[in-house]
Amino acid sequence: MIQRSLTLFGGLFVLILVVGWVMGLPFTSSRLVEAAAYALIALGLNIQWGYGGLFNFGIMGFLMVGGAAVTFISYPINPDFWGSDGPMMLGRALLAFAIGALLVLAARQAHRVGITGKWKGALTVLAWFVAYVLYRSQLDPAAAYIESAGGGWVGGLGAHPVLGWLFGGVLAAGIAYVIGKICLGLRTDYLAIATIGISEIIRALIKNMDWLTRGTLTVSPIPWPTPLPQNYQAGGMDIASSLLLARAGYLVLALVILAAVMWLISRAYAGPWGRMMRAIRDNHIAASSMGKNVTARQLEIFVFGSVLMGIGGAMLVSFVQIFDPSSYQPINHTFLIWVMVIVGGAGTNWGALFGAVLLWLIWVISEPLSKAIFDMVSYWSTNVGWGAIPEIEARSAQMRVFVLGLVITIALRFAPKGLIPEVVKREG
Amino acid sequence: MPLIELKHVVGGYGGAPILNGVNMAIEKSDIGVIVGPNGAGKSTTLKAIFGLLKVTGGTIEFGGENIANSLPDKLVPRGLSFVPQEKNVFTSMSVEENLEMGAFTRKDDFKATMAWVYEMFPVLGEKRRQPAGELSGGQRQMVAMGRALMSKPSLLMLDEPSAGLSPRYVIEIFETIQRVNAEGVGILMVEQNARQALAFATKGFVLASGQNRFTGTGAELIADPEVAKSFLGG
Amino acid sequence: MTEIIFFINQVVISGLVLGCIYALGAIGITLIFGILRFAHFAHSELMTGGAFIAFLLASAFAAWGIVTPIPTGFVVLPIAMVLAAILALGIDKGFYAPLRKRGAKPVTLLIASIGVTLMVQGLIRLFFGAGSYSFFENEPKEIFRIDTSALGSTRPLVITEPQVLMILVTLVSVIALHFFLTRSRLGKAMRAMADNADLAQVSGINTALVVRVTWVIAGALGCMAGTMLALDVTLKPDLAFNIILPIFAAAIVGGLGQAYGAIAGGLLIGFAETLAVFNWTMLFRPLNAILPDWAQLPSTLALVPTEYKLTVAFVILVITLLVRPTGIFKGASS
Amino acid sequence: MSSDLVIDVRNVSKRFGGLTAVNNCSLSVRRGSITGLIGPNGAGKSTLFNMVGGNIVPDSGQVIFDGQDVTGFQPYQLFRIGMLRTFQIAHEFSQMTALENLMMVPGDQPGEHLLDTWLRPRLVRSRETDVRKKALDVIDFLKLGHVRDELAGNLSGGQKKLLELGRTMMVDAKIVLLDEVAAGVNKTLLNDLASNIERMNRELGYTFFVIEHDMDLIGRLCDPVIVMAQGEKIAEGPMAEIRANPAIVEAYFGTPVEAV
Amino acid sequence: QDSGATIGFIGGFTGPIESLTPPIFAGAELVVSQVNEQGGILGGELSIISADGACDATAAAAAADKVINTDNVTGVVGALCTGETIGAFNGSGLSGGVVFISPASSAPTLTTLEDNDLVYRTTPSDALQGVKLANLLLAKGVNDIAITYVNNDYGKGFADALAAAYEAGGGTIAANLAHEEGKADYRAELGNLVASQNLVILAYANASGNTVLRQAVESGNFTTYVGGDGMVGDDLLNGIDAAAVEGMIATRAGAPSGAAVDIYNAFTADGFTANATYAPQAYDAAFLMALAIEKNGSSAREGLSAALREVSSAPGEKILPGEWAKAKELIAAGTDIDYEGAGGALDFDEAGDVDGIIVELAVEGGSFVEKGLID
Ligand SMILES: Nc1ncnc2c1ncn2[C@@H]1O[C@H](COP(=O)(O)OP(=O)(O)OP(=O)(O)O)[C@@H](O)[C@H]1O
Ligand SMILES: Nc1ncnc2c1ncn2[C@@H]1O[C@H](COP(=O)(O)OP(=O)(O)OP(=O)(O)O)[C@@H](O)[C@H]1O
Ligand SMILES: [Mg+2]
Ligand SMILES: [Mg+2]
Repeated sequence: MIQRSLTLFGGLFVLILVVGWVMGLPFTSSRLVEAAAYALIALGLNIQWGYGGLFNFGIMGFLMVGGAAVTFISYPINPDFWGSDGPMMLGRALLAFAIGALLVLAARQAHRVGITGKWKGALTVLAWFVAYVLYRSQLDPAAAYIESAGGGWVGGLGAHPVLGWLFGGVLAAGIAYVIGKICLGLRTDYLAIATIGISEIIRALIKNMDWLTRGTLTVSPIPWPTPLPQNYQAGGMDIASSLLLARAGYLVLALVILAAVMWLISRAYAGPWGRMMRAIRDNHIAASSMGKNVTARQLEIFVFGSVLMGIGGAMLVSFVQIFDPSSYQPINHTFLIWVMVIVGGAGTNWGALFGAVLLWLIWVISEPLSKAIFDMVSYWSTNVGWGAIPEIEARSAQMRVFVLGLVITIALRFAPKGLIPEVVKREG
Repeated sequence: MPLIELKHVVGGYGGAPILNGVNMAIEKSDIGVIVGPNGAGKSTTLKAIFGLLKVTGGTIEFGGENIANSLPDKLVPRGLSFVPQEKNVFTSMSVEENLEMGAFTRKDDFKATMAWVYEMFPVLGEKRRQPAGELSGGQRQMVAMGRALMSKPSLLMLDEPSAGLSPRYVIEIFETIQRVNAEGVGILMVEQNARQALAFATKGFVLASGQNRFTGTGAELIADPEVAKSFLGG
Repeated sequence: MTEIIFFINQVVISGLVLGCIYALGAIGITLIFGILRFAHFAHSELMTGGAFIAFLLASAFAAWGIVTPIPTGFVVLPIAMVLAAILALGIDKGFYAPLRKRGAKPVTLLIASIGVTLMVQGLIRLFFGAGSYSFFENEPKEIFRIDTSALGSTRPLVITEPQVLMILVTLVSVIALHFFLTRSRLGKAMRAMADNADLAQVSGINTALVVRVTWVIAGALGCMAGTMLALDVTLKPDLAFNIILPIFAAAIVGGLGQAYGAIAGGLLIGFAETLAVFNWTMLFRPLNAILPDWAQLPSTLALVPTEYKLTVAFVILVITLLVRPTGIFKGASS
Repeated sequence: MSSDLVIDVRNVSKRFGGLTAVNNCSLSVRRGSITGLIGPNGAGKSTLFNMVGGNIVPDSGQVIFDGQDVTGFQPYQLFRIGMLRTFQIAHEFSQMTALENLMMVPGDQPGEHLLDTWLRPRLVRSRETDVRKKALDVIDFLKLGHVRDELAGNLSGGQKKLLELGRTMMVDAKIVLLDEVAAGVNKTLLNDLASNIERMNRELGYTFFVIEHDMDLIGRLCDPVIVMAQGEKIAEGPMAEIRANPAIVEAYFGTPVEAV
Repeated sequence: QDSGATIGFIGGFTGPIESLTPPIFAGAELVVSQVNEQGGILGGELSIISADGACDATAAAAAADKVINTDNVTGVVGALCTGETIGAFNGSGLSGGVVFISPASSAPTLTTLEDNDLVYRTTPSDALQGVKLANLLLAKGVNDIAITYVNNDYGKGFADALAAAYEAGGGTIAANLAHEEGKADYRAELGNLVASQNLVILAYANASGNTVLRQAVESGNFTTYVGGDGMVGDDLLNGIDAAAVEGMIATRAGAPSGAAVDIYNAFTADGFTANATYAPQAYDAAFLMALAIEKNGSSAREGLSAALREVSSAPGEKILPGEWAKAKELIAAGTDIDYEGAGGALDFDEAGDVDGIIVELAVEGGSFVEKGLID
């Protein structure tokens, strides 16, 4: 098994070299940065699914949250907003939110003053309603004001992007905690669709809260944690080296984070924590009877995985320097990650890592690859006398999904448990 | 010619073989009982006959033909029937549907057989509309037996039919088995209620580590002090 | 009265049609899930592919000059369904059967089906391009505008011919499927296999046959759903892919493996989406006459703004699952 | 409240749809006893166990454990206050080895907490060594040594039952609920197990609450024996007394059973 | 070095505008073939390399990285969607000093993008199209409208501009609502728009726009249909009740009547639809790019932006579409030139925007017909 993994990683390394050779180093280095971010996200999913058996299909939501977080923290301050009445109005909305939350909490404690049963239920619903109206009554005008006169949107805080990544993780954790509290009781496929639903809700919110996220108008350019190529160029460096240097800097940062995360989770999974998680995944009824607090542990693992997703999502956004809510689609932000983990091998960190890098590279080269194939076919058919393929660019671009699909199905066919499958841990 | 005859059967689940040369022969009139320690390969023997795992050596002759490695959907119509040890009912289907599934390969009318099964296990008749998954452990065992009998087999293989049954039903099941046998169905079963089962068995096999350790009539095995001590709990 | 007719047009008919589309798609998904225990993501491509098959046939009919009383799309549907069933069998044989044989987990099959989705999408675009087509290029789409002035309404009741047919077809196919599953031998064998494949095998059920039947039904139903959808709007390469998530939501809310559940789930999601953004002022406008000035209804009184439409459907989904964790009709789980 | 009762079930009922599986049933288990629970199939024994063990919540009534009302407690909470159970249909962790199945049982292992794993590796390691040693002892005792690295899902039916029983030996519990552990276990091995149960009871003070259809085993181990039928307790007493009751013999044993 | 030049093209070959993209790309490709027929560029051939930006900022960043850093193109024609253009430019364009000429990114935000004077567009901002559409509707006596727009930067920018101008001109906006792409049903949304009989749909013909229009027609609640440039496409009218949409009004960026346009329209041939949406703009963008490269005298990126401004604006000898050989000669001779394209005069302002021309279209007999420009 070790041998097989080594071979596969060797192969992957060769693939990277080939891509580097054909596509050039600057291009390859930025794809590797993205691959590292995806690897982090895939590790997050691997924790949730591979370790915990939690069917999280709401990855897109966590990526978006991470991305939005990085804009809050690292985008430059928007003086127009801070100079307007916006902060005051938002403060009032926050206050209204707090009051609403208190109301709801109070209603839920109503049994202490003797209100129970249906009455308590009614009171709680009423409290929710009042809280909602109260909050909206403050927020809506604030939002409208900010969007029109208050600087357009709140802007960022101008802090270091790495803080933004951390905030992305924290925010994702908070949301995961709430989602987990609500949904983790659901069984596999039901949990999957519930999480899809929640991620769609998150997307709708982020996409439409223009005052907070600029919505479809997009936020850019988002600063890098490491020097940009332009910074090097300002120092007189030529374009090619500045690109390489800048991207290498980002890559190193991403790899350091990835390595640290790998080390932490591998260590935990190899020990009793991992054993407990596998037991819960395997048979939660028995695990519960053996004293494991299944609900709390699943929540723990869900939050833990989501943190990585949030950080990974933030890293991606920082890297491309633009946060565009419209570009988040379940197919390439949720399902692609699943493909990475399953093709790589659920339950093994090296598998998830391998799957992430491999799939990302394949996704990237699928376009030139399918173009090359089409060119060949077209050349051949021209020679045979059938004429060239019309609209070859469009068709080959559209066929890249075919290439990806083909790789997925072939990989699974020959390695249904993933290319680097989880091995049974033999203790003896 | 015996109804079924295993000659030096070797087989397993892919790794090291579990069965290392099992021999047994059952006549139409026989009740064969396999006993032995846990993990001896008793269930594996039955599965091997039923084509559920790969037989790599030896022959299994049924009605004079080698049936090693043929699949259940061929074996059931030929008169073999099997009750596995675990997961032997369709939990989401009603009791009656479970029985119908037992008769799946039959083309004729099976109403009479079903009535006979209900007669044998009245409690199933009461619960015929209830999903089998909601039955108690013993009730499930009855459903499983009933399902197997629905195909009117000539050889009925049972993996621990009495496990989990209350004493009263153990007696009844064993009586039923003898009755079924009296109607011309050969029986091959695995039992841990060994003494009770061997008491009426015409053939007994003691299996250990995938090999025959002792073979004889039921009475002979019970009488053998060595067998009694090592395998029947003294 | 005008308001009520408006409500019927905007909510009742529209929710029903949308619900039927979701339901038709969800039936296939629920069935595959019931038997093979995996979420068949590529069902959307069976739908789209089936619709394209029907479209080709309909075009051929038109080219041969065959004129039919109901839309040609419906007339060719049986043939298209057969072809789609064959397509489904082929997909299973090529992609899922090898995985099943090697004991792959449901999630692996799910991911493989994502692979299939991508491949089929690529192929459809390769052959048909990215544009859209209409079943009604050669014949008009019949729109019934039922005059309701007798009831005192100034608006007609509007429903199109494909919509009427769609509602009928959905009903019939669900009932047929239900009877098939609960009454016929093969149907019961399918359920038995869904329940416990090993025991089904031990009972002598030809499991390979059951799997084939499942794909035949799924392919045929997918083709039907896709064609209906294309008849109602237009035919394009991402026809069903765009709505696969609500379809899954419908199957799951209804309870996986439950044919009736698919209907219930489809209608629930359909109506939720419709009602979420419905402007209640339109219905209660007559009240303005009796309400005092300060309490006049605002010009829009909707649950959420239109851009949050999907949100409401999913909120309902989540709430339903919290109340009934395996769906309205107690579904299965892998 | 009599503190010599470990378990005191008071008027619990459980309905499944139209069927009342357990009907207003009250019974108790004395500390230090090996209490047997017998009754025809479907009498509601396992359902009662499930309610005591927290796997299902009773529709009405209370479960008192060691003087504390534990109705509605989660299984893991009950485990932590000293209640351990086995399942009639083995609930093994099928994708884990037999040994791991046992090693995961002990509670509060420091290695099960992320921070400890990361920050206190030495502590984790030493505890892990103890746990492994204990698990190896148990597995050898159960004669499963040769399959300890086999996936539990691949074990034979009886071996799974043994594993189920083995879990109860991994920790010190105040009470162990055994749901038909003997079914499918070879009689010779069962004799050893019975001896062990007796020893644990005598020497370590474990209390056992045992559902069993094997009358030999019940007769050998249990005093008192409680008889359930149709969701209700119909008798309680020493085995000899139960066997002398013609109604029970008729309903449960089918034919008079000669004394062993 | 005298060995020709390579330009890049980034567009949404997949994603929401996948059916609009191929004809746009064809416009750019036409330039390439004309250039090569008429003597080539920089003593060699002009070639074009396309990449899929998927109408998505993130995908576009990778696509731009490829064409800029791997294929080492001199300049980029593209991208199409505005977010796509920004994403593509931010990542590699800015650091590589690459000139972008977008033929279709019409959202107003591009005007204020900090771009080192590298990003241009040959299509007017939607701020303009919105104003023109408002004027057109008011001039036609349409005094109230209901707007539904696709919820992205294009739809929102357009709708905002239209609404502002329309209200300023005295019209009434009965409703102005976003809708999400890719749904099977918009009847509920349409139910919120019935306050006016005149429905303005600002979406893409091959995506939600198609469905919205059909369902609007079926509902029978509207009498007049109006669309923006995204709606212009013959797919839109396939199999729809022709009588209902007869006279549907649309606008898009276009060209004044005149020699330039006539020449350009004559290019229509097998496989090339000259008047496809944004095809003229793509032609102009590619032509300008080629001119600028020739003017700049090398395939290097430095100086390209300045060269672009020179070849595009007066003073100078007029160059019309297709007149590559002539332009080449004049450049060689050192004469200043001024390209006048299929889409107008194309004089870039400070921000790289053009003062575009918006034309009116109407559906007549089942297809869109140009009705001349709107003033
Ligand atoms: N989840 C359930 N849903 C519906 N009915 C159930 C469920 N579990 C058990 N029952 C029913 O409750 C009754 C009691 O079942 P229980 O398992 O407690 O019996 P038992 O005494 O343990 O029997 P056995 O000795 O056969 O194991 C049975 O009739 C059974 O059908
Ligand atoms: N699916 C499987 N894969 C691998 N090994 C298996 C599998 N099933 C059983 N075994 C192994 O084969 C051996 C024999 O198992 P078998 O089930 O035949 O035992 P048995 O004699 O029926 O025991 P019991 O009385 O406990 O049911 C055991 O050691 C078991 O671990
Ligand atoms: Mg066995
Ligand atoms: Mg029981």
